[in-house]
Amino acid sequence: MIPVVLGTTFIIYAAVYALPGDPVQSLAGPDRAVSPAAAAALRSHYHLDSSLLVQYGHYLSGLLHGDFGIDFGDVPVSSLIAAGWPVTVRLALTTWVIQAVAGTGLGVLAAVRAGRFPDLAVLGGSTLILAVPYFVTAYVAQIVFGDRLGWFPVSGVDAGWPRSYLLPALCLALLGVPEVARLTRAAVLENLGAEFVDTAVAKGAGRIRVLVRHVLRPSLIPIVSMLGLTLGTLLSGTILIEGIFNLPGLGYQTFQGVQQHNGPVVVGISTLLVLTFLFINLVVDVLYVVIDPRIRLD
Amino acid sequence: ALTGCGADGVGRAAPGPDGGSFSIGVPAWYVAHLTPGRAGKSSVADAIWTPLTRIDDRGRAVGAVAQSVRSSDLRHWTIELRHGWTFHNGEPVTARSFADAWNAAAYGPNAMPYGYLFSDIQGYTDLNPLKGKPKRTTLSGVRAVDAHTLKVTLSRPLSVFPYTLTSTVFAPMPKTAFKDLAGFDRLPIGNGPYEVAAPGIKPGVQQLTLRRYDGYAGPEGSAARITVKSYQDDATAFTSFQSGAVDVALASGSRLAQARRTDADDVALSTAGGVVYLGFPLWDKRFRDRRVRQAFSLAINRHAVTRSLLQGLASPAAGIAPDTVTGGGQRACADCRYDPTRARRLLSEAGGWHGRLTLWTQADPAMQTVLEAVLNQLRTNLGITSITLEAQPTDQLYPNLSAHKADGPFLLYMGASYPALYAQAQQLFTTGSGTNTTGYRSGTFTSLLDRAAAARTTPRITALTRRAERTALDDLPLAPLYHPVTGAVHGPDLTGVHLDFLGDVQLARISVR
Amino acid sequence: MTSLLSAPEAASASSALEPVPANGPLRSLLRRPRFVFSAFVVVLLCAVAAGPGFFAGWFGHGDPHACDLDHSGHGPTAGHPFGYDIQGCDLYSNVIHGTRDSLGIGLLTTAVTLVTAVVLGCLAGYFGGLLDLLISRLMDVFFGFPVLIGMIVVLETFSVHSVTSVSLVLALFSWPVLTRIMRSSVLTVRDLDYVVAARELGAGHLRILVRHVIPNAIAPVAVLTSMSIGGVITAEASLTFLGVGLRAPAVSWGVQLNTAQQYFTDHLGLLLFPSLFLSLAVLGFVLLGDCLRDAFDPRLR
Amino acid sequence: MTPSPRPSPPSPGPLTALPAYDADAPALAVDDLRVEFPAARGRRTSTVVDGASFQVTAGQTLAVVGESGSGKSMTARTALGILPAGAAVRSGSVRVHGVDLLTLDERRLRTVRGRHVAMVFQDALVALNPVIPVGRQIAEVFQVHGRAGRRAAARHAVDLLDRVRIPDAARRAGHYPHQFSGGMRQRVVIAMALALTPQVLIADEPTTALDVTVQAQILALLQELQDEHRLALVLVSHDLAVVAQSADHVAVMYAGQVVESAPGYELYRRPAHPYTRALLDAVPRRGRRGHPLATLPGAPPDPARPADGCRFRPRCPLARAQCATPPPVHNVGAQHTSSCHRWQEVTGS
Amino acid sequence: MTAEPHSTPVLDVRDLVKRHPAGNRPLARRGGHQITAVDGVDLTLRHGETLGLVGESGSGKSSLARLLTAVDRPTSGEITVLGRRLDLLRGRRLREMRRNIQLVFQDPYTSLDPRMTVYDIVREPLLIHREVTPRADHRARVAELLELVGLSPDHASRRPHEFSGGQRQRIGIARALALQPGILVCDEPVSALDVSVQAQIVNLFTALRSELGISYIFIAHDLAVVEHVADRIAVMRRGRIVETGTVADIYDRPQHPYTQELLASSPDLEPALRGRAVPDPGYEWLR
Ligand SMILES: Nc1ncnc2c1ncn2[C@@H]1O[C@H](COP(=O)(O)OP(=O)(O)OP(=O)(O)O)[C@@H](O)[C@H]1O
Ligand SMILES: Nc1ncnc2c1ncn2[C@@H]1O[C@H](COP(=O)(O)OP(=O)(O)OP(=O)(O)O)[C@@H](O)[C@H]1O
Ligand SMILES: [Mg+2]
Ligand SMILES: [Mg+2]
Ligand code: NI
Repeated sequence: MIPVVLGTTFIIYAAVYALPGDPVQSLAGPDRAVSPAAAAALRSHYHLDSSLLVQYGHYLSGLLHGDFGIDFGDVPVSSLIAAGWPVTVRLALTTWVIQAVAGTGLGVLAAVRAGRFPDLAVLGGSTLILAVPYFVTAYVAQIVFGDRLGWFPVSGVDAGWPRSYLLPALCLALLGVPEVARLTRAAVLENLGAEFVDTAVAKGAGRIRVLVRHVLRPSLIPIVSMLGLTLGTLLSGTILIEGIFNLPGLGYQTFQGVQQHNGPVVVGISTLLVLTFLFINLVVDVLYVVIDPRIRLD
Repeated sequence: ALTGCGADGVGRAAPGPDGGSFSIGVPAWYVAHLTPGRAGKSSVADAIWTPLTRIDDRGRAVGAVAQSVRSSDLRHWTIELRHGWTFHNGEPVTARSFADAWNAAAYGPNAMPYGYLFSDIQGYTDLNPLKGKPKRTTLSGVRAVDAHTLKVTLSRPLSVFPYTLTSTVFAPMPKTAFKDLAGFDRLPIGNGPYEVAAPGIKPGVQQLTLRRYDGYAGPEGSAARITVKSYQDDATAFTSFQSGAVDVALASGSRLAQARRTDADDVALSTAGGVVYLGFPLWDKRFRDRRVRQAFSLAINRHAVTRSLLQGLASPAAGIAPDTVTGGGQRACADCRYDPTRARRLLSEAGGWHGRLTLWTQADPAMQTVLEAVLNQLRTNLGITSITLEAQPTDQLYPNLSAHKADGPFLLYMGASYPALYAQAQQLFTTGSGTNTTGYRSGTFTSLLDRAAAARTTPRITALTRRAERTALDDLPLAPLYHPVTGAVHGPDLTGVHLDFLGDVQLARISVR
Repeated sequence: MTSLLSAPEAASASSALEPVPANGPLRSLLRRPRFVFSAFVVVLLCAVAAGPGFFAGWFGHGDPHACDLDHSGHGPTAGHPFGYDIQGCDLYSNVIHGTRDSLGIGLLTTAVTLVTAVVLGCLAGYFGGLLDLLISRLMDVFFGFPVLIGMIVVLETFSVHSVTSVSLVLALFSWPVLTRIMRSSVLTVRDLDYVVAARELGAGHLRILVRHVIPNAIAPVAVLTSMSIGGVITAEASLTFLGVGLRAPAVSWGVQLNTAQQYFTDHLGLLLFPSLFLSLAVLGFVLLGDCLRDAFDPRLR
Repeated sequence: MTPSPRPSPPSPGPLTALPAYDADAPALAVDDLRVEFPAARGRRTSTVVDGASFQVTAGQTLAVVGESGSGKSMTARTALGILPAGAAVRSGSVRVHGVDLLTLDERRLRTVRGRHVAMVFQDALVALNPVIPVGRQIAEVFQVHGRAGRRAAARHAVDLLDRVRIPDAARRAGHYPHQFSGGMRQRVVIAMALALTPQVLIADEPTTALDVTVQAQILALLQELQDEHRLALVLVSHDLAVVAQSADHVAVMYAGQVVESAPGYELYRRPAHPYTRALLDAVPRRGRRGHPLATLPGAPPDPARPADGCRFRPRCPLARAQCATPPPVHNVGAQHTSSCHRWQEVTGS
Repeated sequence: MTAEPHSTPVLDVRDLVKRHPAGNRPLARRGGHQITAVDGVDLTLRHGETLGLVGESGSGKSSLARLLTAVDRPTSGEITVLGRRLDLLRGRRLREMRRNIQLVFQDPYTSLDPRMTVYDIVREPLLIHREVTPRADHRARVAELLELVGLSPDHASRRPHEFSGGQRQRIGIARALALQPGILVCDEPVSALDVSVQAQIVNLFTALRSELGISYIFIAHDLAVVEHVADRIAVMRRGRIVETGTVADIYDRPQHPYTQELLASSPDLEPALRGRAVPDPGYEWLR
């Protein structure tokens, strides 16, 4: 744990440090050049003038006192995270649930009807979804469902959960649904012919029961891994969607942090994400054993 | 349906006996900071702050809080303040308020990004030493003589000083501000037509409510309440406007064109007081020959770019400022035409083109699209086949340019910080100016501009600056391409939506029907 | 020693063994229309990528760089079946020429990712222990790492926006996903009886991995891989959107789609045609992956 | 059976409600069943069950013996309509009390399976879901037929495990299949099949992995069910001793066909098919240590290239030209039939 | 073969214990319940000898077999194979040792890789231990092995799921025989075979033993078969070996009550076959 966190924070700090470009310039606005004196003042204020190790050491010592640093507007990173995290989590979870339900559902459907219409429809749908970048889909969805049809708010979180989150979540889910669906399809196909499925049929179990308990359950390992991963990536990878739908989540903060080369912001957020990932992956690993008792993890 | 839901932030303009309320969508950076030295110029800052001077409708600097701004030598200025101005908390606006605010903004350790605008004032360098802690905390050139008199000493004569004072960066701050600058930044107490309603800006909250300040000494704002919503993405702001979530939104590019086509009445346009130009890296020996630069400039079909690519939302440029700017709009550039034959000839006279050509610009989709068009035209008209495009975020691009690392022409936008040709010329061409990206230096230009700075009447300043501009464009360190048009879209129940010379909506003038 | 095993009854045997059609599912594949279709699409796309000039010239205007702003955004006309893009260039030849970079990025990224994922996933899943710990935590770091910074740092440090660098960067941030999936399925397979049986025969780790574990564990990864080619091509568009991907005058579908995003309300064709080609590529690879999966599924043979 | 406190047969249920139901018809009658793996990828069609017929009445035991690979399991699975992927039923019928299962729709079939007709699969490990505790797998039978709630089902499952002599059944019910020994798994599968006291039980080699003491107990359990509930049992087995002990009737399969069918004692005394004889001869017998066991030379025919005429012909020492025509079914004795042209010679010798 | 049969021990087991973790819930497996599958077994197998292992279902026979072939690691105890401590061997040494001691798995199907053809399955040991058969002969050798266990070489291109239970079992046997191991541990190798094929396999084992001096541990439930193949018999119950002895000892003078029960429960075919002559394999009866 500790080494992972230390290593991560350092790597990310170093990466931010290594970002080409001048943070001070980005502070001053797009079409201005900053006078050297003002630049020097800004640098020393944000410790940008010291070497990487000194900066990092400074950050760490702050961390030890529970200080996560400040952004370039002198706002504490902890309050940025406190403000952005709930939004991001809501968006990610909403998306994730949509992905999980739609993905596995469609996947099972495609597998059961392999080679026939539902399978081909899922395939076709996936293909189309994959062929349009999701930011394009998002803009289109915003115009169509938000503006023309008015089903969802176009942007922002004023309408609260779930209304404000549904449309962005749907757009984001589009990315993962094909993957989950195809993965499910493959896994289900793998187990569909297993002998124990025949046993279940011989018991007189219904279709759904056979599918869910006897086919899907043993196929869950890759699906669960995937879903665990997507939950994590959703938490960290919503920058574009948050921007397009104007959600005040962590994505925007990260993006700004990166643009402004603000180590503490980026590191603070990333560390949170790494920890989340550690946790999710730990849970997933435990789930492996629950799902398939034959697996042993040492 | 006009339901009164301004308070919870959803939607529509609502008229009322008190002036009603409306909402506006703005880029996120408008409301990232609200302290004068941090905020930069934006319509929100304009609503909260009123500096000493303002630009009137004819582009002149006239007094706002200031009664008069006078100088005999253009270095020593005396500013008389009007009476009766108060901050939103009732504290009177005095000369001290200005002096303190300026000192705070210019003081290095406060790390105000716009502090550099004070660099013309005497003592600025003491507050911003290149190394170590500053020994002083106040600008030696600023002195509050009495409550309503401010004396300012500049480090050089500057006839356009009253213009520079129009920036909200030069706004005053009340005493409470200095106790907690960070807190003040989020919930400032200003002296403008609108006051910021609590809780101000907060991480995670994307809207800001402005309430009309009834004790305002200037022309009163017409709406009683304005909801400012911040957007991370302009396209989203526009779509939100279309869906009715906000009443006013800024727009540009194809969205603006679309809005103009469909609903011209509710679109406010303004030619920005700036120029998009193709700068040449004068440090690169391939661009030392003027004929090469001429060839490049002549090879670009400005009309095609503005008409087809930009859908008319720009005007071809032959100078560095449009006619909306005092002194702008003259055909200063002889080579800003489209003449591919001559271009080709000039290039071959200069020895032809050798090697790879890289065109630079900032990482901005609109600029990149234009640069691509430029690239295609250079390829077609000059026969240069090996061209690549390099787009960098500004924080990389500007340092690269000032370090002379860019090895090809660059497409950039330069906006005047106040609407005078002088400002443009000064920023673009003076030796040592941070925005002189081409590294241009010319004795003739410098002396002309210095004379302009020392001139006493506006026509004189303009004439001299125009000569300077022509001199510079004869040398062609950069080829002006076009003056972009920016715009705002608004709902049918709003009137008085105007854009100022920098393309900002003036909130105080918008009224709700 | 072998005397007995060539006992009388066995004598006739050696001749009786038919030549085993060793792992040769190709023939049966060729009989499936789906396979033929997908193989055709993939081969065609590869051909287009290899020699775009030939295909681009079909309608007489093959130069993607011959542009005239006066035609900006115009619809299809004779000789320009797809119309013009926003720069007034022939859209058809642009899309055709875009195949090379897009497909290149898709294939290269996918190949690098796949190899990394299989190798690391096997190491982590099969050997477990410290190795697993190391690889897993490394993945966690990569997952939490803001992809954006990573991409910007790496791409700007290379300071080239070439197919190779973009591919490598995309691969750098996509391997952990596949690796974890691979690891999970290796975990399920590694203690199955037939793997134990192979170990009992004295097989070394490499053989067990290559012959038993990988073939039985690869399915999920293969499925994702066949899709990721499409995903990568669109991811490249996102990179361009963020300003760190390929950029003009490089022509790729990603670059085109990114431009289209600004104009699609006015010029739908800008979005439509590159997407169409991209769909075709995705479909081709996904179907191909499907067929291969079926071909290697023992039960469906 | 404890878990289903019902009176003796015929048990009411979905099956009895069907119009074709006939309580007096044989509990299970398989007629002219033909199962194929259709040609695929350069492989010929292989007919793995080729016109098999047999029947069993309620309360009786039919043993099916035969060469490994002769289609016994395939026949058994077909009877429940559970074919492996790729297999197809070409002809024939499987009637349970007159109801043809092969023509029942999936929904009806479901109510019959597990409830009226149950099956013990041959390979116990692969027949059990590896990721579900065995107790729950057994309990599921009660649940799918709505015969018990979750808890009651779990209790019944433990009872059943106990009845098939799994020690410490209550704790073991929570274990997963891979934690059981071969024989235990087999007993789990049996328990599952017996759960609802079906009318017909098709047991595919149910006792192969059991030691003789447990085997005896299981056989006794089955016997008890037969006596009490008139269970019809189809017992696929290789163990001729077990068959001798428990079968009322024996069907001998060879290459997808039933070549001989006889009452148990009769088959052993008077086999009327050369294959049956060979089988009996191959039984290891006491006191013959050191002698090699009798084996049958040659190999069974490939189901993809069946010889015409008598299938056994290539391996049969009695084969004559006459054997190239398909042998008719000869009545050898009371309920004793044989498909051998020369059955008299076999019995006569 | 050189060595005097039945003299030198090839396999020696001392106080072998195997416990399986056996919690009900997968997460609580550590520290939870344990099942002692093998509980202090001592065993010796001599060169060329066949040791029959019979016993109650669940008594730990398979667990023992897996320990003897180093498929599982013992919880404690020593296993000496051909003079070397099997339980201490690791890596390369162990792999080489495996050539000498092979296991026929109890569950034939799960021990066959579903994606491999039978040809590849049976050939795999030859590829692993290249010294056994030159590569060029592999095809012939595989065909020969298949024929030996009564499978048609035509089936070589099929995959395991296309076989019947008995056929699968024979694939496993063919694979184990491929290396001509010195010791063959067979876990119910003939349970799914009909008597005629069973006879063929049993004869094969017997023949291999006399020709090659293979030593067997032969686990079975069919006491008649065990009697036929085994020299000595060990009876297992609840993880322990309760009785060992020669065939005659066990069958005629069983000491342990469990053994007696076992013999008593054994179904007897003799009454049914009474009066039938014991045939020669030559089918005299048909002539
Ligand atoms: N999927 C398949 N494809 C082709 N042939 C198959 C398939 N499954 C089984 N067979 C063949 O069908 C025949 C009958 O198999 P079945 O399992 O019914 O035999 P069995 O009588 O039960 O034998 P055993 O006693 O060995 O279990 C065998 O020859 C087998 O090879
Ligand atoms: N992986 C395991 N986890 C937990 N318990 C196990 C495991 N493998 C076997 N056991 C238990 O160990 C005991 C002995 O099992 P083993 O398979 O050795 O019996 P066996 O003598 O081979 O029985 P059978 O004749 O039924 O195959 C059984 O109680 C079984 O449940
Ligand atoms: Mg069978
Ligand atoms: Mg066992
Ligand atoms: Ni409203």
